[in-house]
Amino acid sequence: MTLSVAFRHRFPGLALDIAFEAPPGVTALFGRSGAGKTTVVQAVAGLLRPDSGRVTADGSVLTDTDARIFLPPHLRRIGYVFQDARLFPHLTVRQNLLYGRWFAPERDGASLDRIVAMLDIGPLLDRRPGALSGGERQRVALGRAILSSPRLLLMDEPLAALDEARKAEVLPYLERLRDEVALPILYVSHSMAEVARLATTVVLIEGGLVTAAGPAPAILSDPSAAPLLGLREAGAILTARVAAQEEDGLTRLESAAGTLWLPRVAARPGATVRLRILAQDVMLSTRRPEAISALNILAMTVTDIRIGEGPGALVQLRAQGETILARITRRSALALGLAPGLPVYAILKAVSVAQENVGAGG
Amino acid sequence: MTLSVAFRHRFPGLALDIAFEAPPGVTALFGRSGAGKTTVVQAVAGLLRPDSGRVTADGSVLTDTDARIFLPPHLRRIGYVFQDARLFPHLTVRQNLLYGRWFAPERDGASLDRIVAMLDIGPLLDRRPGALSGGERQRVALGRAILSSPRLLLMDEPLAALDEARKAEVLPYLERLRDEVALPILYVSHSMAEVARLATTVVLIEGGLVTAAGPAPAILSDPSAAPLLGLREAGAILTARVAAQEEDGLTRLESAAGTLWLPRVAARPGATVRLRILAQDVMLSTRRPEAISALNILAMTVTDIRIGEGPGALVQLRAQGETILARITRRSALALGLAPGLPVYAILKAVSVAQENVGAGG
Amino acid sequence: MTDWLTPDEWRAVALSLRVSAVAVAFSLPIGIFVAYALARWDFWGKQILNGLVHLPLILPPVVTGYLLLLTFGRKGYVGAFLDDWFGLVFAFRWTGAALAAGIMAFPLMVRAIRLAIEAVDPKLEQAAGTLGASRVWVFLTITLPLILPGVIAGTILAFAKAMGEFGATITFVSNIPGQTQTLPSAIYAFMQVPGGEAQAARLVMIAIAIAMTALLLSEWVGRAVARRIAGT
Amino acid sequence: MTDWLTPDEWRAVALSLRVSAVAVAFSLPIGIFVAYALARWDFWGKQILNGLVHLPLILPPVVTGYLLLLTFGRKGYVGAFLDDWFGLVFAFRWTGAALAAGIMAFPLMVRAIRLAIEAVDPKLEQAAGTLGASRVWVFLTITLPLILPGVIAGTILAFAKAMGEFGATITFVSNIPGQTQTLPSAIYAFMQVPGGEAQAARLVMIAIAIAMTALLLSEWVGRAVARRIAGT
Amino acid sequence: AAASLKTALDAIAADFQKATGNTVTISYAGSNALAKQIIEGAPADIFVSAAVNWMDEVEKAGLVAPGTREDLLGNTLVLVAHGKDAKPVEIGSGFDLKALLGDDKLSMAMVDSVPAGQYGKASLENLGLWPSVEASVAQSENVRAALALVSSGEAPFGIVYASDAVADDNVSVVGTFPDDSHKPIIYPAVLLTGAKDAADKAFFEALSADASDATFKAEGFAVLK
Ligand SMILES: Nc1ncnc2c1ncn2[C@@H]1O[C@H](COP(=O)(O)OP(=O)(O)OP(=O)(O)O)[C@@H](O)[C@H]1O
Ligand SMILES: Nc1ncnc2c1ncn2[C@@H]1O[C@H](COP(=O)(O)OP(=O)(O)OP(=O)(O)O)[C@@H](O)[C@H]1O
Ligand SMILES: [Mg+2]
Ligand SMILES: [Mg+2]
Repeated sequence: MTLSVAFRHRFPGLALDIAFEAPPGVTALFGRSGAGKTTVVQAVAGLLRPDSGRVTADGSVLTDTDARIFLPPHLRRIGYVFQDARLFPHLTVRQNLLYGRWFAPERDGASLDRIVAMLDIGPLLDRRPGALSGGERQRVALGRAILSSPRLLLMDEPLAALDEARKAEVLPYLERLRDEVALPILYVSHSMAEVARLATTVVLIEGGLVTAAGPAPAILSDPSAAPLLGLREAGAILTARVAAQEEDGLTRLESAAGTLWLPRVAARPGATVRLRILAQDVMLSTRRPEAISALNILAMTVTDIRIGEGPGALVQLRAQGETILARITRRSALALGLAPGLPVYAILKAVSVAQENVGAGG
Repeated sequence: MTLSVAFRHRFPGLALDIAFEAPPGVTALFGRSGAGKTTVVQAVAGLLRPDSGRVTADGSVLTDTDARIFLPPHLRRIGYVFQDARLFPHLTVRQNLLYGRWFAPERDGASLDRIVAMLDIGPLLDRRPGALSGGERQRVALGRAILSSPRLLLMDEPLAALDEARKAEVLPYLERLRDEVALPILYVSHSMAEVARLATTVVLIEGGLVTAAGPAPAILSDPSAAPLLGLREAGAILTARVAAQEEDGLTRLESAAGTLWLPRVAARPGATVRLRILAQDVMLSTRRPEAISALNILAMTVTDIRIGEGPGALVQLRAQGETILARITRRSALALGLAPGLPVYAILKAVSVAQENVGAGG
Repeated sequence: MTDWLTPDEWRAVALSLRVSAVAVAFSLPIGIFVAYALARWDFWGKQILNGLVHLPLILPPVVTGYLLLLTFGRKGYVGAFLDDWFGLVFAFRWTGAALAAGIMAFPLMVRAIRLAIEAVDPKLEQAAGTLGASRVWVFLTITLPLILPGVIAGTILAFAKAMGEFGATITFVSNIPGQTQTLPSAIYAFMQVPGGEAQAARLVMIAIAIAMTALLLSEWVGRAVARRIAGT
Repeated sequence: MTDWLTPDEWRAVALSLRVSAVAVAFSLPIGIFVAYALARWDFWGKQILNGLVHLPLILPPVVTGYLLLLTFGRKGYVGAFLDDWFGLVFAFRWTGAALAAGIMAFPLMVRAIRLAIEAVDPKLEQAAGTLGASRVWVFLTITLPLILPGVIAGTILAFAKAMGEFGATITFVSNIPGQTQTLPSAIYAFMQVPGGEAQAARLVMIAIAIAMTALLLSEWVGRAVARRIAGT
Repeated sequence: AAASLKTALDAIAADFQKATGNTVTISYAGSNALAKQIIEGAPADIFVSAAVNWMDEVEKAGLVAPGTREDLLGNTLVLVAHGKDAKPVEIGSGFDLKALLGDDKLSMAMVDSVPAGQYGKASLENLGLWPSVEASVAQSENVRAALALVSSGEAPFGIVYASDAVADDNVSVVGTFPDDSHKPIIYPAVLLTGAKDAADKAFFEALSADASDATFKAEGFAVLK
């Protein structure tokens, strides 16, 4: 399903002028607090009537102010995980979870048991929302939206209140929703790690305007977008095929740029995965290093160097069409004599690619 | 001020038995969703009357169920940033911010202008909470609590809804509250980065029980605590003195373990800073590496190796009494023949120590 | 027990209960609807409707009764119409007493329910909408359960008022024992004759006992509902 | 304008306004206090207080008036006490009419305010507490502003009821033109004579006009307050 | 029937029921309300009014069975005082009611609308007392309420029907207004056009039967015939 959003809306203090296309997959809305992300999501859900504009899903019109069309929210079949959980206080957790079921046209969506197990909310089923912790509430809200069998899922910072362990459990499930159920997702998050892992498309919003939009690998490995995303989060996405699960717990992956070993990747040999390589995790050397603990050494060529205001430099490297970014100090760039065309070795620790930065290929 | 908390409380589904001391500084409560963190904070604030127990601050009793003492919240002078902002809907942002002022005994606390500037909420002052975004609301709640001139600050995931850029702005301010105003803070967070940067003391809570409590450096660099904290977050805290601000934007730091160069650290030469070195950012080599982009190479000695269930190994290194942790693959540990007593070089990229992992020394 | 009330008095007690119960039962759905309309919709004539609802409160009950007599009496326009088409007669029947009680109690009921509706967070209703619930379903599954305390309050106010209503009732349907003589009418009749005060006092006690029972019941149910919503 | 009402009738209008305004003004603080107590506190005799508050609704107004006469009359215990100690006399004074109107309107006012209080999120009050506000301050700065819509609703209900109150008033302070003759008493008097309906109708119109003005005003203020709280 | 007749009529109806087996249903309310209801089609067979003017209204509406109107009962107007044994007074043209009252109120039924009040006002006017006491009159909704004010001591004096004063222990009759000072107090009774039944007629006749006279007299009414 392709979602197309284009609207203008005026709040005292902020004028929004938004236009983007969300192809199938996960579209991440990324931007600072107050940029207008929630407003966009509300316009898609039908909870906000924009001053003017059009929202269509696969060609069917959801909102069109010119044609005076405004499909009410309950006919849009759009699941919405709110920033503030908004659980129904008078219903138990189980009733909250099953609420959308009453109205869903088919009943073959995700099963209650599966969602409950995934979100680890089994012991809460008979409680009411008033007796839940903040993170528990958010998990129930997530389950409720998924269980309503929507054809599009809106998620407004669904994982912000969750601890790392919970996040690590929920993220693969969202990937499966994206890939197996082919459920398109509009995802608001402050966490670049989440965005990079899940997103097929990234939309950057600043002060009510879309400043960049496009496929996730392109946006995330564009050195010019790095300041927007936060330098720490700059990185590139590498596509690799799982070659073998080796017996000491590592997974061998083959990418166009070379062979990589990473801690166990949960995928069968032959499967394609996306690896997010953070620029700050990549070290460069002009000589092949030896007797070092890093397992992954890729021979690449420098294609671009951006020296910023600060002490850092962002180096773009290519090998066989794959791109990665390396963030090093300006001092090192000068010391190593880096220049476009220079062959270098990119050094990457196996454990640097965090589990959350390995996603099912999409 | 020293806060001493010891209480038992029973919820259907969870029995809490909590006891810890919070010395001056920031005490971080760390634990999974539903572990009981908010409950602890509420017991300290006086919003929860525990089944039994005692809460004292500097010897003065706040709660003592045996002596039937229960100081009402408004006499405790404890600022509380709630997980759900809880702004007053009928008051403007300015009135919300100044609410605590009416009741504060002295008026020499943080000034409105300073807080407003720091939280970047100037344009919102005349709005009402209903017209704020999620992150804006949380920032106002933070400002409101600080402006009430409390003698103890409770923060329940105050930064979860903020983007990285905002977090980076707010964290130094919290450090200043901790160090300059000497305001003790009880801090609930899922983010190990925040905890490691701010906390002087860490309390780990699991299933209603305190599983570990103590000074932050000790808890965070204890390899046995690593699984609890999340492997990714394992690391150690290094204390260093700022030696010089060099002209290419790097800062030279002298630690007992050797010299380090990091991107500009905001501290004057001579100041002491805390560096959080993540175990996964440290590479090991048995030979001094050359022609490499990493600037920081420390000669150290292996003191401990823990091989986990998975493909990883956690290596503890020492030099001149300073400890750091390195997380490498088991395969590399074997290949390099690591064993306690072996001298190795720890390699650390300058840019790996993220700004948020450099805190004012405390 | 049966001794100290005459059969007519017992009938008055029973009738009062029936009249009040029927008045409340019939006006409740209408009251909820009107309260919802006043709280949530904007439409032409909203303030006129609002005024009409409050009218029985403003007018002396006798006037309300007289207007009812003129409208719903057998010679009144509406009364004649209802009689011809539906065989529904209000004049001098207990149904008329119920109509009068219902109308007199209506403003109290509507206001209580309206206050409760206005206190419901529209964000919850929106959330239900995104889960696929149409407006009607949202109302039935979210709004209605959340306003239950208000509905209970409105119901008990209306019931109490209906039990005590007298001026409009006696003016509209007169005071016919066993047919339209409610407890307050019976009390009135005793108050009108020398030495009737003691008799009236007995009936007053019964009225108080009934109303207090209903009140306690409503408090109890209301608390249970509120506790459910608070979630503990 | 002055032509079509006699001076006595004008005086009845003015008196009704004064009686209602005073009744509402005096009962408002007490009403807020009682509503708060019923909504938030648990104390011995709570249900008795609750029942007492509802009593005027349950009893026929004449009975309430009679009880007032026995209690607050010059020979009544409370009345004699107030007269002796404060020189406060209710009998045959407009103050008595205000007392009767206030008491009759009290249950409506209390219920509306109580509903509003029950709808306030205690979490906001807790938050105010952590910021240093004592219970009283929390009430004044948080609870009270948040229940304003309910207070307004209670006030307008009470005002309307006070404007329409008749049975208890005339029984307690009788009907002395210029002193205790309120609009409803005047209307009642006209209803008692054959052919007086037209005269009564004029006064009814005035009563309606006054009450509608008050109603519209209250709706308008209520909306403004609600909009402020909704925050847009 | 007018509400003030309740005690007497209840007794008569009970006797009638015992004698004939026919049940009598009596609706007691204010005469004005009853008259309006009858005009609006109330299913009544017999109407006993406490006021002549309301009976006239019903008759004007053509609802009275021709020739059945009769003046059933009469009543006298008395001055009552609070207390069991108040001093009797002489009511005549020289009677200084104002001095007797002082600053206190004279309790009456509504002087312009309720019959007892109208009769009372007429009497006082005829006796030349009205102008001096007009400002002191507290008017009640009906005679019973006026009596209650005297009974409770709120007003020291009141003007009520003799029939009302009999049963109250807290008041005493201190004087009777001359019959000629006001129009005769009459309770007219009629058979309405709606009455088809023989039993209706029977009870209507029973009202004026000798047995009934005693009952009415016991309640303080005067029987007119
Ligand atoms: N009802 C409203 N009236 C006026 N301004 C509003 C309203 N709702 C939102 N805004 C403003 O519009 C801007 C965008 O709000 P929005 O909720 O879309 O931000 P966001 O990107 O979701 O931020 P966050 O990450 O903090 O949740 C904010 O500055 C907010 O203050
Ligand atoms: N009023 C209550 N009644 C019953 N159980 C409760 C109540 N309040 C909290 N709990 C339960 O107690 C446990 C601890 O709650 P708490 O809010 O302290 O968790 P937390 O550590 O703050 O979690 P989170 O990170 O998700 O906010 C949770 O499992 C919660 O469901
Ligand atoms: Mg938002
Ligand atoms: Mg919590």
